[in-house]
Amino acid sequence: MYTKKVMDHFANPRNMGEIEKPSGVGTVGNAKCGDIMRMYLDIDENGIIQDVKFKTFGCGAAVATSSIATELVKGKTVEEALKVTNKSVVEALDGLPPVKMHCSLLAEEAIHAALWDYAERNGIKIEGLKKPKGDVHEEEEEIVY
Amino acid sequence: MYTKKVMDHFANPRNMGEIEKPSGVGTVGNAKCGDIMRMYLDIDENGIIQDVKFKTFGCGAAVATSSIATELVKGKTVEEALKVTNKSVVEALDGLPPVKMHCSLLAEEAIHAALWDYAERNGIKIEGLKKPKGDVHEEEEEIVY
Amino acid sequence: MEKKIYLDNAATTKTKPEVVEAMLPYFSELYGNPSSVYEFASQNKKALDESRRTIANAIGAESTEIYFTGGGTEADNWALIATAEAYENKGKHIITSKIEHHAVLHTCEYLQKRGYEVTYVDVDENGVVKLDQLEKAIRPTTVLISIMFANNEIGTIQPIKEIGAIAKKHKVLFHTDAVQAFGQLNIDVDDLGIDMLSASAHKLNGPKGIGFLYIRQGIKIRSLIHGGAQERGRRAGTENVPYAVGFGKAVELAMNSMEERIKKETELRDYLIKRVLSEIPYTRLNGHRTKRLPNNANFSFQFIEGESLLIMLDMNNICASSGSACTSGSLDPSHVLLSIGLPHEIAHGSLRLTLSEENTIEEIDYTIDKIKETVEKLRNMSPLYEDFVRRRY
Amino acid sequence: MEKKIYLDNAATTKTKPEVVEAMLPYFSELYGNPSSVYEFASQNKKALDESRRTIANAIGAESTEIYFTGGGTEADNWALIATAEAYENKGKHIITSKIEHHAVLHTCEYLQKRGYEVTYVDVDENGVVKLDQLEKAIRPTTVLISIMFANNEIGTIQPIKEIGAIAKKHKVLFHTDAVQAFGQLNIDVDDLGIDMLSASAHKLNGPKGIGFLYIRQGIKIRSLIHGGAQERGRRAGTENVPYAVGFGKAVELAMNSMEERIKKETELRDYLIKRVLSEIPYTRLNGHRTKRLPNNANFSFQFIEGESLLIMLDMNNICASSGSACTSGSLDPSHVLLSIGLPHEIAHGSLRLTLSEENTIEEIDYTIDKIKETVEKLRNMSPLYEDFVRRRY
Ligand SMILES: Cc1ncc(COP(=O)(O)O)c(C=O)c1O
Ligand SMILES: Cc1ncc(COP(=O)(O)O)c(C=O)c1O
Repeated sequence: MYTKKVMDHFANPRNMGEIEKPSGVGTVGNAKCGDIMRMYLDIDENGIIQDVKFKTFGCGAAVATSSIATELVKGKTVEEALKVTNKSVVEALDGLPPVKMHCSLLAEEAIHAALWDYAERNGIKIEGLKKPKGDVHEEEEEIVY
Repeated sequence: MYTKKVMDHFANPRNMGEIEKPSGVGTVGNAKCGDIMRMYLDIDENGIIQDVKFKTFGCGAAVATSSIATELVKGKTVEEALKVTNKSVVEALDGLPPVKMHCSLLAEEAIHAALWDYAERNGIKIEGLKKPKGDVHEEEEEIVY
Repeated sequence: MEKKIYLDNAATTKTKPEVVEAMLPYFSELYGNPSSVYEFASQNKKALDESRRTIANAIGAESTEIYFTGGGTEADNWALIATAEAYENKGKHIITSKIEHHAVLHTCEYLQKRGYEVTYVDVDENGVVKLDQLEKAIRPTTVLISIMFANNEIGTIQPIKEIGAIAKKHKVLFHTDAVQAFGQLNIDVDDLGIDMLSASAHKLNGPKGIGFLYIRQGIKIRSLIHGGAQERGRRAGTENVPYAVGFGKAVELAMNSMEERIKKETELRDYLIKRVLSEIPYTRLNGHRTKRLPNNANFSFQFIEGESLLIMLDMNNICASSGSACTSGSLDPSHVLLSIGLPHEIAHGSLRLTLSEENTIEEIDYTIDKIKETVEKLRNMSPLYEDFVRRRY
Repeated sequence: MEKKIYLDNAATTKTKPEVVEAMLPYFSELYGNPSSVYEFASQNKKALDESRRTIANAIGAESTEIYFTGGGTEADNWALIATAEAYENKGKHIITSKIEHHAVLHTCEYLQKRGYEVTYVDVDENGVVKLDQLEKAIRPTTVLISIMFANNEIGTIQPIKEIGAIAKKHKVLFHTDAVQAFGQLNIDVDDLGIDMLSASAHKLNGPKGIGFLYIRQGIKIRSLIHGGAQERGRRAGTENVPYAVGFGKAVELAMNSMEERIKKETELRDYLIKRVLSEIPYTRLNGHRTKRLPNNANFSFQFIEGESLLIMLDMNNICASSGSACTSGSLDPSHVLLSIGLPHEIAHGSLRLTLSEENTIEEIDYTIDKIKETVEKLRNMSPLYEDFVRRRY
């Protein structure tokens, strides 16, 4: 079902974890759909992404797209990072099953959400970047064990 | 599907053939249903069935019921022959498949038809014997090869 | 002969040892459910799709247009019922022929009870559908024409390409029951203008209980069997992986041997027909003389009844049929033979012999001898023959 | 472990070698069509009927009440659609539950599109159908109650006898989808008041693609698949003789081993449940603690998603499932888990392990270790877990 690349990124996710004091954080998706992605960015004063980490709740494709997305933006400028689309994510993974295409979109959105957070914190405006959709926590449900 | 008795009477039919100058002949059934039976009786002056022959167009059960019916009436008086019912035919064959039960009825009717013919030829009335149903030839169809 | 002579290949065929061989690993070793996510089961999904591709190639289709079913009957039911339901807004009229298999005819009767209208087109004395009648039967509310590729009893091959053209001209969907034709004749769904096609594995040395429906891309019919998302969401139920693999193997073998087989069987068939017609009087061949399945011969012997003939042949180790296997045991004579104009008593006396590539000339000669003997014996027993002879002299 | 550990026996089971053995002669040797008249084929009819008798005995039915189908799904479709059609004069209302298999639920949706009304009864937090709601749902127009014997995801066994009694009291027919229960639990249709029952061979070490519908004598439902007169005129299509024989063999084996199997599997299951619940925090068992299939365990691990878990287990050669096999690949969380009240993100993190008699305690121990490792790994990766931990401190 998954390509070798996907399986590799799923089994050995790159850049998984948190950044203590991030320049920006973005969380997208919601539990109802079964996928939540969070991206941490560490951006230096020149606008270069020095470090990136992710956390993901989701299927194999969700984990793999997050992982590859971090690789695609690491070391890039904010402007370059904006050009990382769901298409480039899919290509970098040698493809995704049709039912899993939404995961690549989510990865794109996660980067955008983290960049938006970075822009807000620094009071800057990034050309071509839109406000991300509502955060997951609004929809969270409670359960008693 | 068929009992051993049925198969035996089908493979080696008893009393198959014609009687040159019969005391009575009866033909029942029609081609539409796929079964036609003809019984020839040779009845002596004491009303004893000295000889009986049959001809049958029909399935294995039709042939076997005709054959056993001839055995059941041979040597009997007319009155005894009248008591040969479809039930006795089925029993004598150790049973028939449900879809083939009508064959035993036909055998009973064939005996009755031959007896009716005998009665008519001799201007006598046989107690308990009804006029047989219409002969097959009325319904025959034509075909060109 | 000691050995059984099997001449009922239209009823069913032997599952070839190679086919069984191909299926075996999928029972106790690779037994996973193809819908499962783990690697162990995904092998089965691959096997399923390979078989689908083999089948698609055999009729010039895409593998996404092939849907496995539980047999030819289910495929026929599906094509008719789901098309009727899906295109209700266009109309509720279906056209078929009088000589279809019961899988089509009884489904049509079912649909009639549900308020659909069905026109049953006549066939000529050779069993060929009357094309002018067919075209005239088309109404603005007609949604489907369903005409079989080749008849299971008398072997007549229908003018499928012409029917496909008529259907296209009037923008009506065209389904064909190719259960008897698939694996026996060359079929290209695009060339012939076929929108849906039913087939069954056990007619071409595959296993009994699997078939497929070809549904041309773009046709929006729903499911017949509802449930899980198998077969691209169109046919629910855990996939019969071993049989699907076996079906693929059977198709592969059939396609590879087709040309040779057609040649061999046609020769045997023509020899059989010639000897029977010339050596047994008051006999006719049913079905078209040349436009017939390479392995089919169907005779009517006047004055005798079919079942008796079959049983006597069986006593000589010859397996034959008097019509379609699924109605034997019933008392009605074949609707196909009545449709080509045979009177009842002739329709009752029919014999269908359907060959395989394994049959030999010796078997055929022996069979003809036994038929001759048996027909004579049964005619001597027949009151109809007695009357005929009397009338003649 | 090098060896594969198969813990998905609710999805499908291994076809037992004895079952394959029993089927083999019916492919290439005894391949005749059971409807044919000759002796060669009548052997197959006998084999078919023997298998039918074995199956009938297993549920306390008559063999004339067992009808072979192309699987459990077809049997479910048949029971629902044909009952709806046959009893239309009485009414057009059907009652079922919210946790049925899609074979029932999607068929109900299909019937709703055709103008029938369906009530979907709730279940409690253990997945047990609410009997009071069920009884209240009965109307004068209700023709059928269809409640599954045991759930395929969470294993909960329904109060079938009580439902049978309710159905009888209100003179409504009662169908049960026993696909998961047959061969695993003792079933007596008379004792339980069941009028129709569906089962599928591949859930009890038989082949995939054959099932049966039990129809109590006297119920006048029509066919789902129309055509030839097979299965006493109620289910058309050339009979799948090898699979029918294999099904019979599988049932024979299952009935002989049932008691022992229940005991062994229940012990393993309880051991598995106990260790998982005590060793992995934020975990719940789905389904009833005791009224559950002997081989079923179903867990939800908070903060993680099911497919990831499955793939990681697969990397360790463990075959497991997150729900029903036929909906995996879809994005919706299980309707069953939502029906017992789980919120979406918990429903997404569920794992179903279904045992066979072949599983060992070593396999279970290894599996639990791997689940622990994987759950921890995925939680470390999970933003939901991160938030949870943050909020706690
Ligand atoms: C409860 C239940 N009903 C019906 C089915 C469908 O059975 P089949 O896959 O044999 O069609 C299944 C399993 O797939 C099931 O678990
Ligand atoms: C023309 C035709 N259609 C349909 C069928 C039904 O196929 P199956 O028996 O595989 O359901 C048959 C044979 O039985 C057939 O000959």
